[in-house]
Order: sequence, then structure tokens, then C-alpha cells
Amino acid sequence: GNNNNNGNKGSSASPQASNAASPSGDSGAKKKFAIIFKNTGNPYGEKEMEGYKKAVEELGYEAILKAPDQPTAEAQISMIEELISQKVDALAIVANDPDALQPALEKAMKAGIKVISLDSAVNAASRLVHINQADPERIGRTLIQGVVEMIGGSGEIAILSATSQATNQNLWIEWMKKELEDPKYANVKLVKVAYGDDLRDKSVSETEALLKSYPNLKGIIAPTTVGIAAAGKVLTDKGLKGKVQLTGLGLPSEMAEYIESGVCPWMYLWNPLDVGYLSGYVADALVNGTVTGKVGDKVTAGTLGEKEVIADGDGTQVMLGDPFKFDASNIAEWKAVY
Amino acid sequence: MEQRLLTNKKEFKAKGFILQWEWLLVALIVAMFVMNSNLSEYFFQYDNLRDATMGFLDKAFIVLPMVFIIMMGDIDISVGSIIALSSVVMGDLYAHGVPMPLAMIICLAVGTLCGWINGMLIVRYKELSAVIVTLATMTIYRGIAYILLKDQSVGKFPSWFKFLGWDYVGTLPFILIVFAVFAIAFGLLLHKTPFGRRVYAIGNNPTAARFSGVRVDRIKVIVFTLAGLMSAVTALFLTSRMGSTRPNIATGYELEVIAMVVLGGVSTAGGKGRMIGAILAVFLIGFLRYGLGLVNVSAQMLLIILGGLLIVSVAIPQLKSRFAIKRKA
Amino acid sequence: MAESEFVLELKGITKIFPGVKALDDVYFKLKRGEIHALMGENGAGKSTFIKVITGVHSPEEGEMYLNGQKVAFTHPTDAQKAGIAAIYQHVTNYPDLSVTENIFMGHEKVQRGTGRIKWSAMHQEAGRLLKELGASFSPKTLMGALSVAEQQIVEIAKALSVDAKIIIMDEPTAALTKNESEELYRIAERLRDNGASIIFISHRFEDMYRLASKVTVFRDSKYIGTWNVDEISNADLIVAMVGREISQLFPKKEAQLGEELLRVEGLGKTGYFGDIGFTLRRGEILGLTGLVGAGRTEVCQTLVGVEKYDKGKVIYKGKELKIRGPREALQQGIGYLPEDRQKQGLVLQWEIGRNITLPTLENYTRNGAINTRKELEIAKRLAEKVSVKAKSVFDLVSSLSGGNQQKVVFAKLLASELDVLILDEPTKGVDVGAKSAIYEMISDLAVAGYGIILVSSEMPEIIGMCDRVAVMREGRITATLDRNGLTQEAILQASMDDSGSRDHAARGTGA
Amino acid sequence: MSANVQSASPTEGKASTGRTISALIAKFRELGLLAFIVILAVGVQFRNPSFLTWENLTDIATNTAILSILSVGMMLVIITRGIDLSIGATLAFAGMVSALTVKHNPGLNPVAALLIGVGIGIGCGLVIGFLVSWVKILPIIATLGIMNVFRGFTFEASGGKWVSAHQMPTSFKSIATGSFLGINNLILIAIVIYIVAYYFVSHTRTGRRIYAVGSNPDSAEVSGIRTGRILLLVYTIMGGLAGLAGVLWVSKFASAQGDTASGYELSVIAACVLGGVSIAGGVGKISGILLGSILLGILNNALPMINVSAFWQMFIQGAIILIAVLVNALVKRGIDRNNLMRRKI
Ligand SMILES: Nc1ncnc2c1ncn2[C@@H]1O[C@H](COP(=O)(O)OP(=O)(O)OP(=O)(O)O)[C@@H](O)[C@H]1O
Ligand SMILES: Nc1ncnc2c1ncn2[C@@H]1O[C@H](COP(=O)(O)OP(=O)(O)OP(=O)(O)O)[C@@H](O)[C@H]1O
Ligand SMILES: [Mg+2]
Ligand SMILES: [Mg+2]
Repeated sequence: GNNNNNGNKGSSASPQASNAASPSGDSGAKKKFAIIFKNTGNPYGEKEMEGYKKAVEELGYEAILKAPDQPTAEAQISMIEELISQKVDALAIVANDPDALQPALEKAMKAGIKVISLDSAVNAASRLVHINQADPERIGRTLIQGVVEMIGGSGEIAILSATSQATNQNLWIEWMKKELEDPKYANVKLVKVAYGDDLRDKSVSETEALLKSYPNLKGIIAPTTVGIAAAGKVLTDKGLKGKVQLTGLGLPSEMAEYIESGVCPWMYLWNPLDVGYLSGYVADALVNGTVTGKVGDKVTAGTLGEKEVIADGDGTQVMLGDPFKFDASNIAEWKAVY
Repeated sequence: MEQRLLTNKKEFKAKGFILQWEWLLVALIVAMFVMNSNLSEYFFQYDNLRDATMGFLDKAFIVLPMVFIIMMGDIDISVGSIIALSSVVMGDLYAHGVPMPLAMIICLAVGTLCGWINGMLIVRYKELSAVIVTLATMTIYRGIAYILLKDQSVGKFPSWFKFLGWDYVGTLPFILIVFAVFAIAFGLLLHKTPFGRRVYAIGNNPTAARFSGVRVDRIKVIVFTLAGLMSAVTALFLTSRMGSTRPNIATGYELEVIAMVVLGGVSTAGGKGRMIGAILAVFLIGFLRYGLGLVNVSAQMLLIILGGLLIVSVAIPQLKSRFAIKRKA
Repeated sequence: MAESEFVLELKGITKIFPGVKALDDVYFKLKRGEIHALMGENGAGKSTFIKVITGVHSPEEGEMYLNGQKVAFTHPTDAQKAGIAAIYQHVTNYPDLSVTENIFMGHEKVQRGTGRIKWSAMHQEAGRLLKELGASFSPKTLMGALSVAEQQIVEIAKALSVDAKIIIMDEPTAALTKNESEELYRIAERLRDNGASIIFISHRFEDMYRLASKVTVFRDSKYIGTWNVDEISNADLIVAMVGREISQLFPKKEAQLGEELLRVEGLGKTGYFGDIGFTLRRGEILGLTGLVGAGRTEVCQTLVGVEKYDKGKVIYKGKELKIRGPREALQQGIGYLPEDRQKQGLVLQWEIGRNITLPTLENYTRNGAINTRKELEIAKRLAEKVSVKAKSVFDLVSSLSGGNQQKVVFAKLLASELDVLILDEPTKGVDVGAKSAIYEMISDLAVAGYGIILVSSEMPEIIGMCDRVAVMREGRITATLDRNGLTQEAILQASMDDSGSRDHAARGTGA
Repeated sequence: MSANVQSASPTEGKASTGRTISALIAKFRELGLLAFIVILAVGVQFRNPSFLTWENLTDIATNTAILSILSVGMMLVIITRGIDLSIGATLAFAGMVSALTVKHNPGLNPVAALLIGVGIGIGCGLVIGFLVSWVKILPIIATLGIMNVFRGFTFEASGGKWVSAHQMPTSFKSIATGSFLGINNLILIAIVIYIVAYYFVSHTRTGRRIYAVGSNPDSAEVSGIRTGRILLLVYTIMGGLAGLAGVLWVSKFASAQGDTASGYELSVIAACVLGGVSIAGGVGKISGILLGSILLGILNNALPMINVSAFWQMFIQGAIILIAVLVNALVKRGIDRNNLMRRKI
């Protein structure tokens, strides 16, 4: 099962022999690697799961992809239980809540399942290792640097986030604020953090309110896919291209329109396929016992090459790399991918 | 007038016994077990089935009072928000140094208070109907939870608190035992006590009940208060399962609870249904979800299956009575 | 098309409701330009018959001819199209819509082609009809804001608004004052002179004599006969309707009047009644009569706390009583038999036994649970006491006939220890056999020392059963009459008279 | 107390003055809502001068258009004593199907896309109408089940993907962004729908019969109204409007997702309830729901603008809804009391 037909950079994979002792004991059956995304019907998540599946199948295992219909921790807990019952070997999770899954994931680990989180982390006690799409500090700082460059070094900026409960975003926003403490940003003022709740209508209202409440607003950072697309739409419709700058994190397919038109000169994201793909290899390494998830472990992740486990607060993580910059030069190529 | 009336119920019980809704549910559960066992080798295992109950029983506590509410022809869509508010209050208090047992008691008190407010508004403003009142309080209760915790989550509860949602007494899950106790208590309340009899009377004919000396308003307030209390019980177990809490927990629980009650054969037109039906429905939906989850059926298929099951289950009795009438005519 | 002599003819109509045969092989003929009275006791099947004609109910058996042509209406619109209009007994209106709309619902005036409703034309026409009926409220008023009598006027206007060949009026005068009734007579006559045929249902002989040329009588769902009004004596007509002499029907026994149980002083509820005063003694049957909508039911329900009063006081066994609700009333010893037994008296989907024990559940409760053995025992004893005809106490009350249902409601009352019984239309829609059983029961209860308030619109019942009678009109007691002064005329005078004298003058005479 | 000696017949005397007062109070309900909106607007304006600008008002109108369109359908449903919880799902399903269609046929006329959405919506509405009017399932239960089913269909149809801005032809996006005579199309469509709806409910037989069915279903049956057909019609209209709203939504936001408008039904119901539509049936005015929608629209727009903390927004909205319905109930009691006083007993 090795279908290598997407835009993932192409060197051939080298499936590792699955000779290590399997924790579930039934050596005859294929090993099962599961992933749970936040919610169903989310193209970003579909890509992340696709990357995971690709890695798992390259390695010759069976992949199980799950996502609840609502992005809630409660639903993810049920899914974790189902996977424990199925005696999967590894479980990768994109968490809807960093803490609320802890009891369930601890149970999974007690049952011998190798648990990792990717993208949206769970706390250190709930996982062996986290696959970080990009350093939150880098994301936060890069976004500020980006928007400051766009607005020419001074002026008012605002943030349009997802829900007030979104952990990833909250972490990034913290780093953005830290970056702004630097004296070189004395002329840049963060006027407001608004929450569009990842709802189209609410994100639009919030963007409009920002524009009106802060007539001198020069830039918006929207570190969320729905928010940045909604903001792009508002700026387009209001003809504010060039007057108010937009950047953030978004899906190339959703944002292609606005990057091509220049409403959003550039934005960042990582390749969700790669995040999933890397997770698959890290999970495999944990299952085979070649690594335990401690700092300094090294994982050879197929086409991505070798990655090292590094510290992350109390826990450990594997960093995919820097966020990727999408701009007019490369968006056409990427909008078809994800 | 030498009329002699029978009081021996036995000869009347036999007929209709087989056709009861509860037996249909039992048949469905058996069919579902057979199907799921065939789909997945992991389904029919004691440990798995036992642990699965821990996953779906949290909301089942609200099913119990919701049977009373729907029986009386009302509805309560604020229960999910009551869970969130009582859980957040508990978490927030604990985080501010209130001892956990006290915080838990306050959690129950907050839920009870929310339910009582619902009940009072509903009986004081009859023209509004329960849907409207609980629609408004649903927003308000969760709104308060947001005001209290903002974007924070609180957790780090004492380690024993995890016992509620995750541990066993003997080999049985604690939550299952507690649920069994509450289910029996609510079952007895509905079927054996004057209170339950009066709830049935209100469901069938509120006017006649009132004229017969049933204090309809009082019973409604009590029942909505119970719904608040049981929402808080759910909050305890859910919080324990999640190990932390935040204002957006338990969203959408109300609709799941209502769906279970309706599937359990409790008529929304009032006055029909039994506690056992709703409890069977809890296990039917719970194990069905779990079983389909074991074979990794997609979330969207689950939505379609569960929605369809609800429609079909309420349509069957309707169509049955329709055709029964036609046959008579 | 061969014109038949009869515009409407029905043959062998049978209509069965679950548990009740409401019409049993009924015949009827209506001539062109005739006003035909249809009479019979409560529950005789008159209203059901009307609904068969108008296509609301379809009969199980029988044939219907319109101008000699056989027709079968499956829907009310069929009857409307055939030129049949009806004023139904129970108001069938839309409280949230305007009077105009109520009048024209189902046959609105619309512009040809566009289908646009012609509001101004409709308002104008409605205004004209209302004026003709002597009403002065605007056709734009909301129906729900009108009094029962005003609503009745709208119902009449509704029937007039269609150019109907056959007009059916089911007790249109029941809620009307004398003047309003006169207005209605005039209109009916004019319609008749214009060639319409009218079926007129009323319990008032006066209406029949004033208007009708023919009278058809139903009894117990059966057709009894048709007579020319001037050829049948009053007494014969009553025999036809009731099946025996009235005097036999009322087995009033002399009861020993005891101490005063209840004294009501200046009781008032804004918008419903005012200045109500009467007394009730042990063993006494106090009649409360008047037109439909006079406020009797409201007064009774206030006494048991279903409704609240805002003026006056109630003195019960010498102490002022504040009634908070029916439960407290029952505990104090005041019981109420509601006028609508299906909606207010019974849980129809329940068995006889459960219905009987509902008000007194705590009497059979042990350790918080209902002791079903004891409950059933008591239910059985009471059901036998009021001689309900059924196989067992597990029969559903919905399967019982109206009379037996009413007996179950009586049994409910007897389960509590009461001193005062308020019986609101206890024989409404009850067959003759059950009726006499109920009368006997009431008499026995009075002898047993209950104080009884008997609300009834039926003159014979009031005259036959009561020791004293209070007559209500428009929310006030206009007269209180002693048994020896009790005549049909006196009661009618007090309940219908439009003159101002009704107010305080007659009150208190009999106290 | 003998004041009514002269006006013994209900057809004379003071009756009419009483009615004028109660009519006034009834009107007061809407005036009150309007006054509330005005006070709110002035208050917000005080805090943020850019509130009452032409641009912001246009924004409010554009953002409220879809909500107000849905309110029309919901009002009809509630008037017949029903409720429709499935409209969010219907909206998403219709929006998704039409977006997928234009994605694969970029040359498609936008009007055709609109029609496809409306058609899907009508189909969904017919299913619900059938369940409610023929199978006689309670509306709240039927639509609760159907909501899940349609939502599932939406996910299935999209295969977990979104349809994004660059996949939609400009012609399709300009349904929502384009304007005619300087007024945004969404606003125009809403205005047209309100005019048609106003004409429909107050000047056509069928429209009035919807009220009749809700006001008293039994009399409606007796006076020859086919109540089943009215119910079917009402849910079909609701479905059609939800379908239309789906296309407008997708076009406005230039994105179709599986979870589009999830939970939106509650906002629509709230708009109706604020506008004085009675859950008990029979009561509801076009002007009322327009004001109700506008109030919600203003709240959505104004709360962010006056810097109300995001964490207070939900509570404030809930509180305003509760206060509005309680005031409504009290006003209605006032009217009833007034009617009773009029009787002079
Ligand atoms: N829809 C119904 N379902 C069941 N029983 C009914 C129904 N309508 C009428 N009945 C029964 O049919 C019988 C005849 O009722 P109907 O209303 O025709 O009497 P009526 O002669 O008009 O009496 P009244 O003088 O009180 O108006 C009664 O026993 C009544 O209870
Ligand atoms: N549903 C109602 N809508 C409007 N007014 C009502 C309503 N019910 C009662 N009323 C008013 O209350 C007054 C008293 O009604 P009530 O039913 O007590 O009279 P009643 O003498 O018992 O008549 P009935 O013989 O019909 O029972 C009537 O004049 C009527 O105007
Ligand atoms: Mg009748
Ligand atoms: Mg009465």
C-alpha cells in the first residue's frame, strides 16, 4: 500500500521492518495506527490525516482515521475509548482541549498504546511526544514581523482569532504580545484581540467592527483559517486592499483568491500533509521501541529526513520546521494541494 | 345496580404486553448487539462493554428527569448550559482554594438553582412556553460561564476526583453504579409514587389534573429543578472524565438527551412512556455509537443513522395508530 | 333538473364515535323557505347531525340528498360550495384574527386573477352585516377581545356572509339577550322570505314557537318524529324529547336542612362577575342558572381556587376561607364537578380506577409508594357505589358512554371527605338513563348532608331538583328564588331581561 | 357598579374606547421594540461615532439579510404552532450542493445556482412537511432528527472538503457582493422577500389561512381549510428560503463548509420571538420579525464595536432575549386585563 501521488517531495520511502515486540501481542495481524482530528469536514484536517495515513501505509500498517462531528473534547474522549478497545498500537491526536483528554490518554498509555499529539497539543502528561508543526514562538514572532513589514513599521494592528478557548491560537497570541514588547515596535499598537469563533458570519462582523472601531487600523493578523478567509473577504468587498494589510495562518486553497489579488500579501502555514506524515513515522518509532520520546531521540521520517526530539516545557516535541510562507509566487502551485 | 367490577389486573395484563415499545427497544438492542459483534471482534467483550458505558452514561443522568419533562409536554434545552455553568463554578471555586467536596456541593447547588429558575419562569410566564424560556436561559447560563472563566480552563483537581468518571467499584464502573441507583430512584418516583402518577396525569390532561387537586405548577417547578440537579450531577462526572473544565463543555447535550428520551418511547404529546424505555434507549444509542465507532464509521454516517433512527422510531407509533384508526373505520 | 320539494333530505344516517353511537338511523327533511326546529335533550345528537350535513363528519351509514340529488360530502368545503352555511354550537373562531377575517375565513373576497384579498370590501361588508345584527364593534377588532355574546354575533354574521341556500344555526341564542335574540329572529325571517331554508337548534321553546313551522325531535341518538309546530302540544313535545313525564325524572327527596356551610359575600372578579352573594346550608341544593356565558362556571371555579377573585369574601363553616387552589379546596371539603368532563374532569387515556383515585392518592400511600391493592379496592367500591357500567375498573374511561364517564367523575368526588359539592352541568351530554341515576345520586347526597350547588342551563332540571335558585346574568345574580316561587317564567325573566331592574333589586330575597 | 345599566347590550357604549386603548398597547409592543432599537443605537453611537454611518448601516443590513430571510420562513412555521430546528442543516446542504455545482460548472448562470439551492431547500422542506403534516410527528422532534440527517448529507456531499473562494466563479460570488442601484443584492433580495411575504400573509387567502390554522386548528378544519396542506406549504416555504439563504451564505462568505451555519436556527428563532411571534401559534407580524432581526443584527454588530468583552457577549444577548420576551408577556397581560376591564363587571 504505497501510493505516492501527491505533491509531497518525492524521494522513495524505506519502510522499516516491524520486528519489535508489539504491545498488543497479536503479531499476526497488521499493526493499527490511529489518528483523531478535531472535527470532521475540515480540509486541513483531512490533509493532516492523509499525511498520517500515507506514512502508516508506507510502513505497512493499517491506518484508522477518526474525527467527531463537533470539535469537542467530550467526543474525542469517546473516540479514544473506542480505539483502546480496538487495541490500536499508536494513537495520534489533534486535541480540542489540552487538558481535558488527559485521563483518557493516560488510560490509553496504560493500555500500552503509544500516544502522541500533533498540531494542537495535549499537555505533557498526556502524551509521549508532540509533533509541532512549527514553533509557537516562531509563529507568533514571525506573524508580528510580517504584519509590521506590511504596514511599514508603524500603526495600529489587531488580531482576529478563533474561539476564546482555542489553545493553539492563545499560545501564538501570547508570543505575538511578547514580540511586541520589543522597543523597536514602539510605534506599533495592538488595539484588540477579537474572536470570530471560527464562524463565517461572526468573523465577518468582528472584522467589520475592527475596521470601524479603529479607523486607523493598518493591519490584521488572523491566525486561523476561517478567520483569515473571512477577513480577506471583508477587505476585498470593502475595497481596502493596500489600506489594511492582512496576514496570518490560512489554507492556501481558501486564501488563494486573496493572495493572488494582493489583499493578503503573504501568509504562513506549514504543510499539514507533512505534519501528519511526520507523526506517522514518530508513532512508528515509538511503537517499535526505537525511541521513547525523550530529548535527543532521533527519528528518520521517510521523505522528511531525520528529525530530533527536543524539549518542550515539561515534555518533548518534534519540530517539523519553520512555517512556510505563501505568497503570490507560489500560491497557484499550492492551492490545488490543500 | 348489582354491578360487580373486577379488580384483578392479571387478565388484562397479558394483551398488548408483546407490542409494547420497550420490547421493540429490547429487540433493537439484541439486533444491534448481534450486528456489532459481527462487525467487530472487540465489541462483545466484558471489559469493552463495561468501559463503553463510562463514555455515554454522563448525559444519561439528565435523561431521567427529562423523561418527566417531556412526559408533561414541556422541553428543557438549557441542560447543556447548566452542566457548563455548574462545572465552571466548581472548577473556579476549587482553583480559588475552596475545598473540593464543598466545591462539588456548590456545583450541585448551582445546577439546582438554574433548574429552579427555569421552572419558576415557566410557571410564572405560561404564555412563553418552556422552549422559549430555556432557549433564553441556555444562552444566559453559558454566558455566565464565559464571564467567569473567560478563555481559561481550570483543572488540577485532587487525584481522588478522577475516581468519579474513571474508576470501578469491584469490577463495575462507579458511574454505572451511581446511574443504576438514580435510575431506580427515578423509576420508582415515576411509577410507584403519587408524584409520578400526577406527572402522568399532567401529561395526559393538565386541566383535569389541576381540577383533581394536582398542584401542576409546583410539580413542574420540582421537575425542572430536578433537571437542573441532574445536570449538575452530569457536570461532576463529565468534569471528572475530562479532568478539567471550561465554558464550552457539554455543547449540544440537550439535543442528544431529548433524542434519547423520545427514542425511549416517551411521547412528546404527553402522558405516555416509561422510565425503562428511556433507559433502554440510553444503552441502545450508547452501544450503537460505540459499536459503530469500533469499526470507525465516519461521524457523518453516524449523524445520518442516529437522525434516521429517531425519525423512524417516532414515526412508527404514529403510523401504527393511523392505520389502526383506518382499519376500525 | 327535476326540482325536488325538499332542498335537503337525509335518510338512515348513523354516526359512531369510539364508544358512542351519536346518531342511530336518523331521518330529516327540509323544505325550501322553511325554518325547521331541531330539538332534543343534551347529547341527543343534534350537533353531530349538523356536522354530518356540513361534511365535518362522514356518517357510517345513510344517504343525503340535496335538491333531490344524492351527495356525499367528504370535506366542509364540499358543503360550503353546495350553499350550506352553519353556525356551530361551540364557537369555532380564530381569537388572533380580526372579526372580518373570522367572518370570511374560507370564502374570502378576492380579486379575480391576482387573488388579492379585497380588504376594504370585506371590512365594509362585515361592517354592514354587524350593523344589521345591531352590533357596534368595529370589524377590525380582534376576535379574542370580544365577549362570548359578541362572538356569537360574529358567528351569525359569518353564516350570513355566504349567500347560503341552507343555513344551520346550532343554539345561536344560547348566549344572547332578549333584544339580541329578537334581532336574530328578524334576520332569520328575512332570510326565509328570501328563499333560504333554515335549521334551527335550540333548547328554548320560545325560539321554536317564534320562528319554526316544523319541528323534528331526536332522543338518545334516534329519530323520534317530525311535527308541524302548531299541531303538537308543549307536553307532547317534552315527552317526545325526554321519553317520559318530567316529574318522574326528578326524584327529589326531602332533605333536612342543617347549619350554614358556605356564605359568599360581594365576590367579584374583574371582567367576569361581580357582587356575587349567596348562602348554602347542609342538605340544601342551591341552583345556579342563567344563559351560557353568564359567569356561573367562573364563580364556581373561583370557589375552588381554579381562578382567583379580586373582591369579596367566602365564609366557610363560619371562618373566612382563602382558597389557594383545588387541592386546598378538596382538603377543606369543597369539591367541584367540572362542566367539561372530557377536558376537565377525566384523564381519558386512563382506566376508571386511576381516575377515581387521582385526587386522593395520598390516602393510599405507604412509605411514599402507592399501595395499589388498597387503591383498587377503594376505586372498585366507589365505582360500584355510583354504578358505573363497565367490565372492570381497568376499562379505559374513553371507552365509556358520556353518562358513565360522568359517574366516574362523581366517584372521584366521593373519594374525598367533602361537605360542599359544586356540580357544574352534571347532566350535560348524558343519556336519559344515566341522567335519572345522577339525579337520584344528587338527591341522596343532599339527604346525606352535603351542601350542593347545582349549575344548570336546563330549566326542568333546576325546577325539579333545587331548594333555592340563584339566577345569573352578565356576571351578576339577578334573582334568588325560593322553591315555592320557582317557575320557568320567573327564571327566564331574571336571566334574559334587558331592563335595568335586574341589578340589585332581586338579590337577597331568598337568603 | 350599575354603570352599565345603559350599556347593557354589548353593542353600545364605552366598548370602543377600551378597544382603542388595547389596540394602542398592542402597537406599543412594536413601538417599544423600535424604541429599544433606537435607544440602543443612540447609546452605541455615543460610545462609537462610526456606528451610525451609512457604511456601517449598510454592513448591518447586509449581515442581517440572511437572518431576516430565514425569519420569514420561521415565522410562518411558528405561526402554525411548529418549529424548525433543521434550517441550519438545510442551509448548509443547499449551499454546499450549489457551491459544488458551480465549482464543476464555472460557466453556470448564477441564477441557476440560486435555483438549485432553492430547489434543494424545497425538497428538504417537503420531507419535513410530510413528516409533520402526514405522519404527524411533532415538529420539534421531526426537525431534530432531520437536522442530523441533512448535516450528515452535507458532509457526505463535500467529502470533507470545503469549496473555497478561488473555486467559485466571480459571477457566483457577485450574487452576494453585487449591487443594483447602489444597494447590495442581499439587501435587495431580503427587501423583495419581505414585500412578497407581506403581500402573501396579509393579502392572499393562503397567507391568512396559515394564521387561521395556527390560531385554532380545529375551527380551521371545520371551516374547510386543508390544514395538512397548509403545514406542508409552510415547511416547504421554510425549506425554500433556507435553500436560498444557503446559496446567499456561500456566495457572501465565498466558502462552503460542512458545518456552515451550525446552530443558526436558534438565532432565527430568537429573532422571531423578539419580533413578537408567539410560540402558541396564530400571532406574528412581518414588521415584528423585521425589527427582531434588526435588533439581533445590531447586537451582533454593536457589541464588538463598543468593545464589550467577548466573554460578556453571550450573556448580554441571552439577557436581552429574556427581557424582551418577558416584557412582551407582561404587555400581553396588560392587553388582556384591559379587555377585561372593558367588560365593566
Ligand atoms: N368528536 C366526538 N367524539 C366522541 N364523541 C362525540 C364527539 N362529538 C360528539 N360526541 C358524542 O356524541 C353524542 C351526541 O353529541 P351532540 O353534540 O351531537 O349532542 P347535542 O344534541 O348537540 O347536545 P347539546 O344539546 O348538548 O348540544 C354525545 O354523547 C357526545 O358525547
Ligand atoms: N374563553 C373565553 N374567552 C373570552 N371570554 C370568556 C371565555 N371564557 C369565559 N369568558 C367570559 O366569562 C364569562 C363567564 O363565562 P362562564 O363560562 O363562567 O359562564 P357560564 O355561565 O358558566 O356559561 P356556560 O353555561 O357556557 O358554562 C362569560 O361572559 C365570558 O364572557
Ligand atoms: Mg349540540
Ligand atoms: Mg358553565
